[in-house]
Amino acid sequence: METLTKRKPSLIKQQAPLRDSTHLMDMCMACGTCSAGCPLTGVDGFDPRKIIRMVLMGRDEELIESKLPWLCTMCGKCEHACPMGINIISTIRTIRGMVDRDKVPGMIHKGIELCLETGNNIGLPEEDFVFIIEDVGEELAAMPGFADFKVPIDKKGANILHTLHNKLVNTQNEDLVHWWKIFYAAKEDWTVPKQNWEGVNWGLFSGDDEAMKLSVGRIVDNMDQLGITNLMYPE
Amino acid sequence: MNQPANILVIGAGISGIRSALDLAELGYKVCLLDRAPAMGGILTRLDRQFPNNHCGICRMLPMFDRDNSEEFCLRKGLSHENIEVLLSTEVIAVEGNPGNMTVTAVKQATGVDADRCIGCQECEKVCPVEVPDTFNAELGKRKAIYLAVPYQMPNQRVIDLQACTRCGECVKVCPTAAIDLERTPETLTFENIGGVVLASGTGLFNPQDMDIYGMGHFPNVVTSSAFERILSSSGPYQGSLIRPSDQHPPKKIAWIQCVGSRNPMIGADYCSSACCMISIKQALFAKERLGSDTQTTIFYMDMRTFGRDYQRYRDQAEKENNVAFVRCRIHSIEPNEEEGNLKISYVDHSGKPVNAVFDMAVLATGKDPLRKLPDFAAHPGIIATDAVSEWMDIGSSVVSASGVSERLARMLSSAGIKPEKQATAPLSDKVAGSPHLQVVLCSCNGSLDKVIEENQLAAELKKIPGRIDIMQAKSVCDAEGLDQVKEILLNGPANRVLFAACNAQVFRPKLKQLAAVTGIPKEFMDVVNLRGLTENAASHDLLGEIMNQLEMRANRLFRKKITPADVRPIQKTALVIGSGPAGLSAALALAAQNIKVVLVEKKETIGGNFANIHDAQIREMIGQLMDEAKDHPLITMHTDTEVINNAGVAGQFVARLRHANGAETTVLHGAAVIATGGGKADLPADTLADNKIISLYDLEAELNQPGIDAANINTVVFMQCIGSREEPRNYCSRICCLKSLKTAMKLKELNPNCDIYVFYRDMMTYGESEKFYTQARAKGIIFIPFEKQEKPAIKIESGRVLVEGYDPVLNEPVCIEADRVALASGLIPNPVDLVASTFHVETTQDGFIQEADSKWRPVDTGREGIFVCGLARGPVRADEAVQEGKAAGLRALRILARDTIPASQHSAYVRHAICSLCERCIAVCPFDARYVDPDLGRIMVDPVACQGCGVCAAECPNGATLIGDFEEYGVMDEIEAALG
Amino acid sequence: MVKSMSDFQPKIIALVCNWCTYTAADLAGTSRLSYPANIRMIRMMCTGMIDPKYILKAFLDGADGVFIGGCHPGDCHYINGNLKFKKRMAGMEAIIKQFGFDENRLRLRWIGASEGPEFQHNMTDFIQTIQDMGPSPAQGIMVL
Amino acid sequence: MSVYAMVKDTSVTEAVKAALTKLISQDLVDAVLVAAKSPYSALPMPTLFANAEAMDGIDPLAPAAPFNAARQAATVSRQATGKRLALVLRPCEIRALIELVKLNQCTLENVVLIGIECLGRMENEVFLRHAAAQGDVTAEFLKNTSLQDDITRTCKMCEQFEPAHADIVMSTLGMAENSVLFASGSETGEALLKELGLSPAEKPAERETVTKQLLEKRAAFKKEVFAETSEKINSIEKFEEMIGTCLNCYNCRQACPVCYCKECVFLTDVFSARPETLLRRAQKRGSVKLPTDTSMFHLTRLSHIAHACVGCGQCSSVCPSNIPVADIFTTVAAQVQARYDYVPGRDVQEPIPYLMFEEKQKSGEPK
Repeated sequence: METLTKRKPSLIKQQAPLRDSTHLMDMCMACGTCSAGCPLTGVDGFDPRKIIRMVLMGRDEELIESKLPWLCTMCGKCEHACPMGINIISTIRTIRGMVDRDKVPGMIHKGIELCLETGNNIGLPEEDFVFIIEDVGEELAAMPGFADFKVPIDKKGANILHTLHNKLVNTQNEDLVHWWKIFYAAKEDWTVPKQNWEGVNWGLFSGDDEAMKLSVGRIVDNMDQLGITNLMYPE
Repeated sequence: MNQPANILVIGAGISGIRSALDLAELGYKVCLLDRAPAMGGILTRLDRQFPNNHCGICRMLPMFDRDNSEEFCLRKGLSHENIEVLLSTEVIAVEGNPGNMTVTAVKQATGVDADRCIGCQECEKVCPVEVPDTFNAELGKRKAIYLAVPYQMPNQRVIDLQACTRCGECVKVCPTAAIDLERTPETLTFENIGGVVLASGTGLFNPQDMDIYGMGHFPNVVTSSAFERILSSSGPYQGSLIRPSDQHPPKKIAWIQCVGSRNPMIGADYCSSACCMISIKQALFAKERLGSDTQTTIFYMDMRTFGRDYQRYRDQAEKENNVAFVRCRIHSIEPNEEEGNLKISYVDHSGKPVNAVFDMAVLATGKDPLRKLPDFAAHPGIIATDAVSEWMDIGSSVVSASGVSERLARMLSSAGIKPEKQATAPLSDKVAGSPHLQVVLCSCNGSLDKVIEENQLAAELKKIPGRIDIMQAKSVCDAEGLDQVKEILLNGPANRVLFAACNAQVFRPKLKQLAAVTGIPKEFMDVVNLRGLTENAASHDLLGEIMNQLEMRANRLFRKKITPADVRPIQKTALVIGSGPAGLSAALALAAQNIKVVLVEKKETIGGNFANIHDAQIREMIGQLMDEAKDHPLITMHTDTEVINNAGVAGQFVARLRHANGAETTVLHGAAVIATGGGKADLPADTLADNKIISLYDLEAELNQPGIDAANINTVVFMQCIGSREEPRNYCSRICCLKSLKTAMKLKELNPNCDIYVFYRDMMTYGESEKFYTQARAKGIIFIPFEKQEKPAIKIESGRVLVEGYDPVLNEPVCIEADRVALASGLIPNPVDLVASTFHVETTQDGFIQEADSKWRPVDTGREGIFVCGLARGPVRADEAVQEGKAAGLRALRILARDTIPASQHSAYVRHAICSLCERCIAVCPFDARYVDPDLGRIMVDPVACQGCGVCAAECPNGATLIGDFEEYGVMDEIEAALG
Repeated sequence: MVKSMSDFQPKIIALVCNWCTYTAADLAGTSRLSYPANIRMIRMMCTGMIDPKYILKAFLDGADGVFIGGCHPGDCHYINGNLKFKKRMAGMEAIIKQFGFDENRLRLRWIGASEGPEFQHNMTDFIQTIQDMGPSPAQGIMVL
Repeated sequence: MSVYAMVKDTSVTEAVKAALTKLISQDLVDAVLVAAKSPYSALPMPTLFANAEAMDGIDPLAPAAPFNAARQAATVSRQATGKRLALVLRPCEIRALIELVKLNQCTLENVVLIGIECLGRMENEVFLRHAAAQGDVTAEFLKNTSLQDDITRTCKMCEQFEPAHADIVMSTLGMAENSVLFASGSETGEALLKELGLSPAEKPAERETVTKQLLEKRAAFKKEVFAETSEKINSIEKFEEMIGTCLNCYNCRQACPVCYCKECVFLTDVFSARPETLLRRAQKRGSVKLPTDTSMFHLTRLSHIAHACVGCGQCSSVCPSNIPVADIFTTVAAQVQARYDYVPGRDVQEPIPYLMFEEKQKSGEPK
């Protein structure tokens, strides 16, 4: 055998948050509960138990460089049943956060940067956004039973602040109306902000705590300014 | 019971029954309470047990002085002169000090007066309320008035007052006016209680508390206790193994281990110890019932087969019966498209995900983490069994319960409370006279009048030859009716009684009472179930049936005699062989009860493996035992000594001791405890090719040296099961896993930077010791499982010691350069050939002493008067050895605490005048109870050992040996009468 | 004295072990599992206690069948009394067979304490077997 | 390997006598139990000799045996006495003795078993008739095959005429006139033959042929008897008919070598019919034939000894009612012994079947 097994101190372990102080990540007994429950086990070598084991063995670099941490959908099924109460998802997020930003797969990190700059992950200018949603709103109003429908934008004192998934605004605007139909039928008092309407927090996905916090902060600011107490955050 | 109780036992399950019997057999008066309306606890719901798939519950009953108890299957209930059973009763408060406690309890109203209920079931027939059958895990229905346990005798009903609608239908039909729906709970106060045994069990985890198993949503997900009911003939499906949803036999069954155990997230950082074996057993039964092609899969993390014979049981299940074992804790159970089927996903040995579909899933549940001890549990004078805090198998519960009995007996004797000498009621002079039968026809409050009169039973009875008097009573359930019978028996000529009434079992307590008052032994009384016969409409010749039955019993009664009873005086000295923790505990248990103890130790010093023990707590425990024993005036030590001969029978043995210098001594004793112990197994020489490779014991010793510097010990590998759990030593040594964990943690304490790897097959941290496993992982110790056929290899390369193994979690090889490799070599018994042949006891294939029954009589041997405990019997931890020692001491005390032991009425006896001395009876006796007295030239029966099974009498061609109460002439006459 | 088959009520002696089969019989009783009444049950402490004489006596006294119920192997309160009886049984079968009693008139079954339904089933089945065979050849003959 | 020796004398009996007297005179044994004529009867009776001079009347090969001598042999070997005994017995007697050893009724310690090849025995009166007519019946019997047809019915079906388990066997089949073949059956026997100084010999070739012929004849007859008897007792009615004249005299059990009880169970309280029982029986059935329990007696005795029956036929010989008891017993015994794969007298180490049972067995139905 060529390589000796050697345990190294793991930065991931130190940084990954605990569910509570009595449930350490070390307590993992490799029982397989997480692996058995994870919908992705076996896909491209993914296995949550294996990731935890690698963390415990101090194989940080390997993990950070691999694409394993990026396969997780963060559904949380693993953690739900973990008898040892290990924070598997937070651990995986911690690993993602330790990846160099230029190595973050796909357009995620680029999206974060755009979002920080423009308030949404696709860098859509405000007037384009307003045009799109008003246009879709008018289309809805033309449908039978939705007379007088109008998209409320930045409406002060509304009951619900509604954020949007950039995909709906960008390419699949016909799907926007599903929510609106419900609001209309329920006579709900709601509104969409024209700034910082992004409903997908890629900072959360990529382990970028700063970006995540900032995105969340912007939504909170919107709510403060419009005097709204309820948030609807459909991803 | 004629005197008030001086001991309370709370909980009438295995532990409670064992403890109550222990103390009752010592002569104490015991009150056995249970809050359930039936006794037996979970026992009543289990038919067969691992590791032999047999029952054997009756083997818990007293084996001598058997006349004090009823000899019936324990499922029917427990009946002993010194035990009063109180059901539906819960203790609420305890006051006072040991020796003089006051206990308050509440007896719930059951709606039925147990003194009047004759178990006729009329009420059940008319009850309109149906509720889920709790006895059968709610898989069937029962009425609101019901029999709590179907075998229970007397079969008196209770009312589920929560379900009862008070419609009163039952009240109307009850022939004995036993039902009163308006009854309220009753507060009972017990005074002058010497001590209390708390044996209330741990309760069972309810998987409905967890959302992942679908229990309660998917009908084919059942708990293991429900599965026991499904297997049982007395269960919801009459013993057909079918699944609840569609009543079809399942073809694929999954067992899910650790449901509610080994899960700190729900407060269950413990192992429930017995579930692994239970699942194997259930899988084997499933195969037996449904055919070997039934797929049975056990999902587990560690198969905890830590009992002496358990590993072979598992191996057999796996290899011969094809039970599949999958090492994966499953995530959840989901419904499958097909109706009732269940989808279970898991990862296989190589980490590959598998989606499997099962017809049925069994959740192996254990201890209930939510169960709390009652507030009074810590009150002085209350001693709790281990089974209150840990879930354990029957054998361990029995040992623990007897250990508790010993502590309680010790507490009582130090408080000066001694069992009352029981005055046996003198036999009436009439009994010796020629047979004269009193027949009592009970009309059951008039309901049997018609049968009695129409058939002119009195006239018919007169035809039976022999002296017969006949009386008719309105109801012998009433005090008035019974008094009438007493009167006639006391003043009339009759010396035998035959009741024509209802269920004999209901009647038995009354017979006992009658016997006590009249001096006519209960063996001279019998009952014919007139009611039962009458109700059986299938009969076309009712009179014939009734007369047959009456004449059968009459004939038996006519020919009964008082068995000539041998009384054996008891030599009140105990011989204890071995002075480790087990032997010392046994010796001290006996000495505490004023029994002289001769303690024989082969070695120069006492204490067994004391010199090799490093655990501070255990050292202190054994050290204390050694000091106590050395100072005890009743204990005589013989070190450097062996027992070379032992002869005699229980109560009267003669042993010969030989000192190393050749000097011999004779010891007269009444019972012997074998505690010859064992020790570490040696490692094969070729495993120790480098001085970095050492035994676990040596590493432990090294780390416990004063001033040890562990700074240079940076990487350590522990390897478990070296030589254990595979042939020829195919048993778990039970101590190694815990020892490795403790040693590893000690190392972490000395050198926190030390990397520690433990290669293991199954971590055997059963019970509360699971916490050590959890702690060890929390300290960063890495555990790598391996299978027997894929052992890690140790290589030495230019002075480096490398351990090459495979990590199935990472699915890749591991290679560790170690500063120390600690090999867990396990335990072996000390050689027992001499002791086994000296005491005529059997040994196991691994050289342990074979106990009489691993579940029900774990510290008895096959020979009465010879007991075994500790490592001589099987691998144990030191604390377990102490428990076993106490239990063995207590078992010996049953004999030694008496001055004499009379033969039971129901024992074998020999008619020497016609005995041909062929000794066939000796050959067939299962209890070694018969022997030839060489001086008298006669076959003798040891009344202590004889159980009255009658095999000797059947083997004897000419009736030279007979069984008291079952004499051949009586049986022959009964047969003749039966055939009319 | 030959009776017609329809009103043939077999006389059956059941020698049952006190521990298991007797418990099962009681259980059958309390569970209302009825079986024909023409069974005369005699409680033995153990099947190992059953002397060959009992079986012969029963047959010669006119029993149409003799049923013996004991604990399952391994469950015997007396360790192996049931197996000891089983050994004796083989010789008894040969003897009764030679004298014209169908071997099936003597039946040994293991019935555990919780097996009330098995008890019922065994009784019903045995009675059926005996009914099918008809009365014992010893019926009505003065054999003793 | 057996060692053979041949002795020729004036008669077979003389040849045997010469060897047996030497056993005592050379101090090879302390006493010999052997059948001998007394001055009062021509019927040879088992006699214990401690003095060689007294052995003049011995006649072990006589075709007569008023009883199976296993019981007498067991009496003298009840316990080891420290003295060495030679027991001269017929094959059926040896087999019965081995059963009695298993039943702890005697011991083979310090016992030399000398077996006689047995061509059968006659009923007592037949033997006495021949004796009255011609004196030395033994010599005549061994020569004259027509005389050999006068042996008992049971002997005619006996296939075990060659003794097994003896230390020394004395045979005459296929031998020259007045010659006896001595064969050793054990080391003890071999040593004794040497001590006796008998001249070594080969086994005559024709012996085998003669033996085989006899065996075939016996086997055929046995088959015939079994078939016939089995048919005669295949219903309890027929059996009743057969034993209808049984007097309950218990002669059969008295004569039976393996019926070893000190007192028969039928004489104990288990069976002694009480008047009330008899009256009740009469009441229920209308009548009771007396003596009672006759069929019960025979069936019970079968249940006790069928496994051990050696087929000596004494039970038939002693029956005052001429019931063919031995036919019944041998027929049933063969079936019982087959079920147990047990042959009485086969091996002293082989325990009786009732003491051998499966210790462990998986659950399931008994059959």
